[in-house]
Amino acid sequence: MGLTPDLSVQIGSLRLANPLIAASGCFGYGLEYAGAIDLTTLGGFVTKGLFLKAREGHPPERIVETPSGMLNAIGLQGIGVHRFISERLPDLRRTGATTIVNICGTSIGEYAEVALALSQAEGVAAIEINISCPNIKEGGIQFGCSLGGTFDVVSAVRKATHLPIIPKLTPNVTDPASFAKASEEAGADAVSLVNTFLAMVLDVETRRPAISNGMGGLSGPAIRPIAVRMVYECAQSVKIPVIGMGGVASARDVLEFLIAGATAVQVGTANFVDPFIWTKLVTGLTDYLTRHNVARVTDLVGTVDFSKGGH
Amino acid sequence: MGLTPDLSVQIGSLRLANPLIAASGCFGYGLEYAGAIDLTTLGGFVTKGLFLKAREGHPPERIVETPSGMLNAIGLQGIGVHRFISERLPDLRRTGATTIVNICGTSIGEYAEVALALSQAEGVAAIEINISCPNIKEGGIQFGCSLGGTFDVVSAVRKATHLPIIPKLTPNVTDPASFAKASEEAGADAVSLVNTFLAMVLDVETRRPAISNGMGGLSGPAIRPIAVRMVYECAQSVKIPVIGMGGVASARDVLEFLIAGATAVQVGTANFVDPFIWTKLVTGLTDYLTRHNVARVTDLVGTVDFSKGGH
Amino acid sequence: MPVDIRARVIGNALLSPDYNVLSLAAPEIAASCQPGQFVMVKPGRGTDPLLRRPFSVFEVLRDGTGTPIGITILSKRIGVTTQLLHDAAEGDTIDCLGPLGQPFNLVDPPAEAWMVAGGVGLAPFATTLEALNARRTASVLFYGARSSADLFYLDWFSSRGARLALATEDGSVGDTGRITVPLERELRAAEGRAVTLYACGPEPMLEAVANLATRYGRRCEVSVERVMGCGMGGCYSCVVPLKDGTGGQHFVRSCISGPVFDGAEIVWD
Amino acid sequence: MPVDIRARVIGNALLSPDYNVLSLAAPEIAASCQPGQFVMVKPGRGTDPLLRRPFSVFEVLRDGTGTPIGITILSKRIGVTTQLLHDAAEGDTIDCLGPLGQPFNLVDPPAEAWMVAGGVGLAPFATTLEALNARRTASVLFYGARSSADLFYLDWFSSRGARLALATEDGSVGDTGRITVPLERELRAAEGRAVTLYACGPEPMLEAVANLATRYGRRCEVSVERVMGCGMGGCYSCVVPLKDGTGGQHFVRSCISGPVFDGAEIVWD
Ligand SMILES: Cc1cc2nc3c(=O)[nH]c(=O)nc-3n(C[C@H](O)[C@H](O)[C@H](O)COP(=O)(O)OP(=O)(O)OC[C@H]3O[C@@H](n4cnc5c(N)ncnc54)[C@H](O)[C@@H]3O)c2cc1C
Ligand SMILES: Cc1cc2nc3c(=O)[nH]c(=O)nc-3n(C[C@H](O)[C@H](O)[C@H](O)COP(=O)(O)OP(=O)(O)OC[C@H]3O[C@@H](n4cnc5c(N)ncnc54)[C@H](O)[C@@H]3O)c2cc1C
Ligand SMILES: Cc1cc2nc3c(=O)[nH]c(=O)nc-3n(C[C@H](O)[C@H](O)[C@H](O)COP(=O)(O)O)c2cc1C
Ligand SMILES: Cc1cc2nc3c(=O)[nH]c(=O)nc-3n(C[C@H](O)[C@H](O)[C@H](O)COP(=O)(O)O)c2cc1C
Ligand code: FES
Ligand code: FES
Repeated sequence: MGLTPDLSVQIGSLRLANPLIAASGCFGYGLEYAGAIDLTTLGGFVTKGLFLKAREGHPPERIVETPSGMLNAIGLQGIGVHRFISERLPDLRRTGATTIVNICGTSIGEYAEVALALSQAEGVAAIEINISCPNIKEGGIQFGCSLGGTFDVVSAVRKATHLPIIPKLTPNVTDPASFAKASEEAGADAVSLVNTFLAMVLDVETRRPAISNGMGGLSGPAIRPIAVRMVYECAQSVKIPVIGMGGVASARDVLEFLIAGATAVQVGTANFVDPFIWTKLVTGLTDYLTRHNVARVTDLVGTVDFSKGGH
Repeated sequence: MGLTPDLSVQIGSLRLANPLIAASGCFGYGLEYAGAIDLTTLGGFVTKGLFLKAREGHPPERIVETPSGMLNAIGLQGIGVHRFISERLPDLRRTGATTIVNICGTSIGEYAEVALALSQAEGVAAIEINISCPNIKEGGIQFGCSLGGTFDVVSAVRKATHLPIIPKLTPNVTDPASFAKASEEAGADAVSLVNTFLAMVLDVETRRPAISNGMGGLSGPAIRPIAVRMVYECAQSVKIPVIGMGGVASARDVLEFLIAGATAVQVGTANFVDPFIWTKLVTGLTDYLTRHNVARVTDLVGTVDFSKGGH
Repeated sequence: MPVDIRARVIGNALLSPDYNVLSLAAPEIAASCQPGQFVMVKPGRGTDPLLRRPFSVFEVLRDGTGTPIGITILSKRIGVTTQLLHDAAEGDTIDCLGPLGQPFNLVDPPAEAWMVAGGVGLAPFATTLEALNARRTASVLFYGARSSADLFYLDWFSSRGARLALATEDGSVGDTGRITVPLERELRAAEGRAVTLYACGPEPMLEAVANLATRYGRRCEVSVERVMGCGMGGCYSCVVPLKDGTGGQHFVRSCISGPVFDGAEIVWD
Repeated sequence: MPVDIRARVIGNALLSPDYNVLSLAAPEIAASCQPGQFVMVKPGRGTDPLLRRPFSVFEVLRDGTGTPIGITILSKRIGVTTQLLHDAAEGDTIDCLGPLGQPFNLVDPPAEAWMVAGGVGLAPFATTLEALNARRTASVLFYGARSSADLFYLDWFSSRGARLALATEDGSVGDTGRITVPLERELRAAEGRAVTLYACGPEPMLEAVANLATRYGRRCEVSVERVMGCGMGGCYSCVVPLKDGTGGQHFVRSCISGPVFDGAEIVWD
C-alpha cells in the first residue's frame, strides 16, 4: 500500500484534516502556540472555556503535580466571548487553524447567548459545550451531573446555532454513557469526554489543600485507563461520533482511544510537557496505519476485539 | 514531648495498634508474608475476597501496568470461606495478626451465610463487605452501585454477625458519600473506600484488551487524588469511621488520608512494590507526629483546613 | 526468607544491542539463592514504571576468598524496565528483592542433567551448572536462538564442563531450526540412561520440551514466565493452570509454587 | 521562538550539598536567549515526574571561537526534579525547552544597573552582567543568603567588573541581615544618580526591594517565581496579580508576560 493513509475524520458537518485536537484549557486561545508550531498540523484546537463576560479565575496555587498527572483549579479565567470574537478570532483566521470554542454558562440562557454570538462570528468551526468543569460551582457541572440538565442545555444551544455542537461530558458520574445518550437525543453532533476527575491533594505539613480552590480536576496519563473505558462505553451506546481524551501522550495512546471507539482524540496535559507533540503524533499514526495496511484512520474506530474475554 | 505518640485507632469495637492495614487482594491470606515480615507490625490486614465456595478466577493475563498504577482483573480466585477457616485461620492466629476478612456474595443470602460462618470461627477481627469488585459480574457490584442494594446487603450481614462490619465502597459512582450514609443507616461499624476504578487498557497491536477480562480495576498512586477527595466527602457525611485507601505509597500519603478524614488507611498496590513498607510507614508516621507535637494519631483525623479557599 | 536490597550496580556488560549482563552488589541474596530462583527488581525511583520485574539470578559473584558478594542478571531489552537495566551505569542503585520462588530439583549421578535454554531462558542455568558440578552430575546444555549472534556465554558453560548442543533458526551454528531438533535426536540415543530435563525459554518451547520428555519417559522441570505483580504470593497475577488429577485444572501462583514446575503437570493451551 | 532540545549533560558541578551547576549542550538556546529568560526542563523519561520545571538560564557557554554551544543552570535542590538535576551525570540527556519569557530591560550609561539577588535568585544575573558589560553599564550585585557558605560565584561576578554588596543572615560575610540593609544604605547614598534595580529571589525579598525602589523613586524590575505547568501561556497556572489602573487587579500569566515585571505594577499580598 504505497499511498499515505487518509487521516481525515468527520464530526457532524465538520471535516478535520486529522483526529488530533488540542484540548480546552491546555492550548490557551491557540495564538499562544502559533509562534512555535503550525496550527494547521492539528486537526483542530479547542479554546479555553468562555463565558459571556470575562472572569478572573481562582488565586494561585492553581495546579499541583500528582503521580503521572496533575490537579488543576484555574477557575475558568477568560476574556469573555465578545472580546474573544473581536480580539482573537481575526488573528486565528489568519493562522488557518480549525477553531472549536469551549463555552460555559451559569444559566441555560447564558449558554445559548454565547453560542448565538459565536455562530454570528466568522471563523468558528464548532462549539464544545462545557457542562463538566469541576472547579467552579457555577461552571455547568450542575447541568453535567443531571440527565435533565444536560438535555436542556444541549437543546437550548441546538436551537441557538447551526454550528456543530459537542457537549463535553464529566467522568464524575456512575454512567457517562447515559449522558452521551441524553446529548444525542438533544441534538448534539458529537460528544467529547473525559473532562477532569474531581480530586484533592493536601499539603500534609500545613494540613491545607495544595491548591487554593481546595479541590480540582485530575488530568494526565494517570486517568487514561478510566477514560478509555468511558469512551468505549459511550461509543457503544450512541451513533454520533465520540471525541475521546484523558492522558493521551503518544501515538499509541491516540490509537488506543480510536480502537476503543473514539472518532477523534484530544490532547491536553501532554501538550504542556511537549508543545511539539503534534507532528510526532501525526507521524506515529501514519506509521501505524501504513504498517497495518489500514487505508483510513476511520477504519480503526471502534475495532476493539473483545472475542476472547471481555465485559 | 518525649513520649512516643499513640498510633492506636478504634474501628467499632475493634482496636488497632496502628492505622495501617494491608488491603484486600494485595496481601494474599496474610501467611504469604508471615515469613518475610512480622504481621503484628501492621494494625491489621484484609484477606483476599472470599465467597462461600472456592473460585478459579479469570485466566491470564490478569494485570497490566499503567502510568503510576496497575489494572487488575483477578476474578476473585479463592479457596472459599470454609477452607479459609479450617486451613488458614489456625496459622493466622499463631502469627498474632489482626485478620479482617473480605467477603463477597452472588446473593444477599450468600453474604449473610459467609458472615455467619466467620463469626462462629475463632480469630476473625472484623468483616469487610466487598460490594465493589468491578471485575466479576456477580461480584457484588450490582449491590454496590445501588443505594437500596447496599442497604440490604449491609443490613443482612448486620443481622448475621456481631463482628465489626465494614462495607467497602466503589468509586465508580457519582456520590460515594450517599453510599457511606446508606451503610451507616444499615448498621455498619465503618466504611472503607476506595475499591478500584473500572478501567480498560488495549494492546494497540492486537486491538485486544490487555487483560483477559477486557476491563479491570485501576489501583495505585495514579488514583490517589480522586480517592482522597472521596474519603474526604464520606468523612464529612457520616459519623462512623472511614477507612481510606487508594494509591498510598508513603507515610506522607497515609497522613494525607488521615488529615482528609480517614481513621485508618489501607495499602494495596504499594505492598507489591515494597513488602517491607510497613515499618517505614510506622516510622514515618511516628516522626511526623513527634515533629508536629501531636500526641495521638487520632488527633489528626479530619483536620484538613479549608479556611483559605475550599469547596 | 527474601530480603530487599538497594543494590549498587558494579558492572554492566552489553552482550549485543538487546542483551546485557548487570552486576549487582547483593551479598545476602548471593549467599542464599538456589538455581532457578529469581529476584524482583526496580531500577529508578518514582511511580513510572511502578511495579518491580522478575529476573532469574544469572551468576553468583564471589570475592577472592569465595565469599558471595553479588549477583548478575542477564537481561533482554523488551520494554521500559529492561531498557533501564540496559542503560544502568556503575554506581546507580537498583532495588532487588529475593531470592524468590522454588528452585530446580537437581539430580545426582549417575543421572544426567540436560539443560534446555531458549534465548534469554539461558539465565537460570549458570547457577544450575555450578550446583550440578558440585554434585558431580554430568550435564548437557541444549541452547537455541535465532542466530549465532544471539548465543552467549558458550565458553563459560563449556569451560565448566557442560557439553553444548546448539541450534539456530538460521542455521548459523549447530542444528538448523528449534532446539527440539538436537534434543529429540539425543533423547532417542539416550535410551536406558537416567536423564532429567530442565527447561527455560519461550512457552511454546517449554511445551514442546515437556511433550518430548513425556514421549521419551523423562522427568522434565520447566521454569515458566508470567507477568508478576509482586513475586510474593500477594496478587494472584502470575497463575499457571495445573492438572488437578480429576481431568480438570486449577490456577497456581507461579511466583511461590513455581516458577519451576513439573512439565507434565502444566496444562498447555 | 522557543525550541525543544534533548540536551546532553556536559558537566555537573556541585557547589554545596543543595546547589549544583548543570552544563547542557544546547546551541540554539544559548545563541538566542536574553538575560532573565528561562527554560522548561524535564530530566528523565516517563510520567513521574510528569511536568517540566522552569529554570533561569544561568551562564551561556561558548567554544574557543566564541560561538554559543550550551547553557548552564544553577539549581537548588528542593524536590523531585531538582534532585534529578542534582544527580545528573555527564552523557545523560535532559529535555530543554526555551528560551521563554520576557527578559530584563537593561539600561545604558550613565545609568547604573543594580542587581539584587536572594539565594538561588542569583541565576539570571550572570547573563545580565555580561549584557550590561557589553553596554558598558556600571553594575552592582547585591547578593544575600543565609550564610557565606550559600554565596556562590563571587569571583565570577567581581572579576567581570560587578561591585559586590553582600549580606548574610548569620553575619558570616557582608552586612548582617537581609540584603535590603546594604541596598537601602546605598540607595540613600546614590541621591541624584540614575539607578535601575533588577531583583530575583524569594517573594518577600522582591516585595521589600520593590517597596524600597518606590520609596527612593527608582525603577525596579523583578523576576517572579510561580509554579508553571507549561511555560508557553497554555495553562494559566502561573498568574501574578497586577494593578489594573482602576484600583483593582487582574491575573497575568508570568510565563509569557513575565517572569520579569515592573515591581511597581505587582499587587503584593
Ligand atoms: C520468573 C521469571 C524470570 C525471568 N527471568 C528473566 C531473565 O533472567 N532475563 C530477562 O531478560 N527476562 C526475564 N524474565 C522476563 C522479564 O520479567 C520481562 O522481560 C520483564 O518483566 C519486562 O519488563 P519491561 O518493563 O522491560 O517490559 P514492559 O514494558 O513491562 O512490557 C513490554 C512487553 O513485554 C511483556 N511482558 C511484561 N512482563 C513480562 C513477563 N514477565 N514475561 C513475559 N512478557 C512480559 C508486556 O506484556 C509487554 O508486551 C523473567 C520472568 C519471570 C516471570
Ligand atoms: C521563571 C522561573 C525561573 C526559575 N529559575 C530557577 C533557577 O534558576 N534555579 C532554581 O533552582 N530554581 C529556579 N526556579 C524554581 C524552580 O522552578 C523550582 O525549584 C522547581 O520547579 C522545583 O521542582 P522540583 O520538582 O524539584 O520540586 P517539586 O517536587 O515539584 O516541589 C517541591 C516543593 O517546591 C514547591 N515548588 C514547586 N515548583 C515551584 C516553583 N516553580 N517555584 C517555587 N516553588 C515551587 C512545591 O510546591 C513543593 O512544595 C525558577 C522558577 C521560575 C518560575
Ligand atoms: C490546566 C487545565 C485547564 C483546563 N481547562 C478546561 C476548560 O477551560 N474547559 C474544559 O472543558 N476542559 C478544561 N480542561 C480539561 C481538559 O480539556 C481535558 O478534558 C482533561 O485535561 C483531560 O485530558 P488530558 O489528560 O489530556 O489533559 C482543563 C485541563 C487542564 C489540565
Ligand atoms: C491485584 C489486586 C487484587 C484485589 N483484590 C481485591 C479483593 O479481592 N477484594 C477487594 O475488596 N478489593 C480488592 N482489591 C482492591 C484493593 O483492596 C484496593 O481497594 C485498591 O487496590 C486501591 O488501593 P491501592 O491503590 O493501595 O492498591 C484488589 C486490588 C488489586 C491491585
Ligand atoms: S506475582 Fe503476585 S502472586 Fe505471584
Ligand atoms: S505556565 Fe502555563 S500559562 Fe504560564
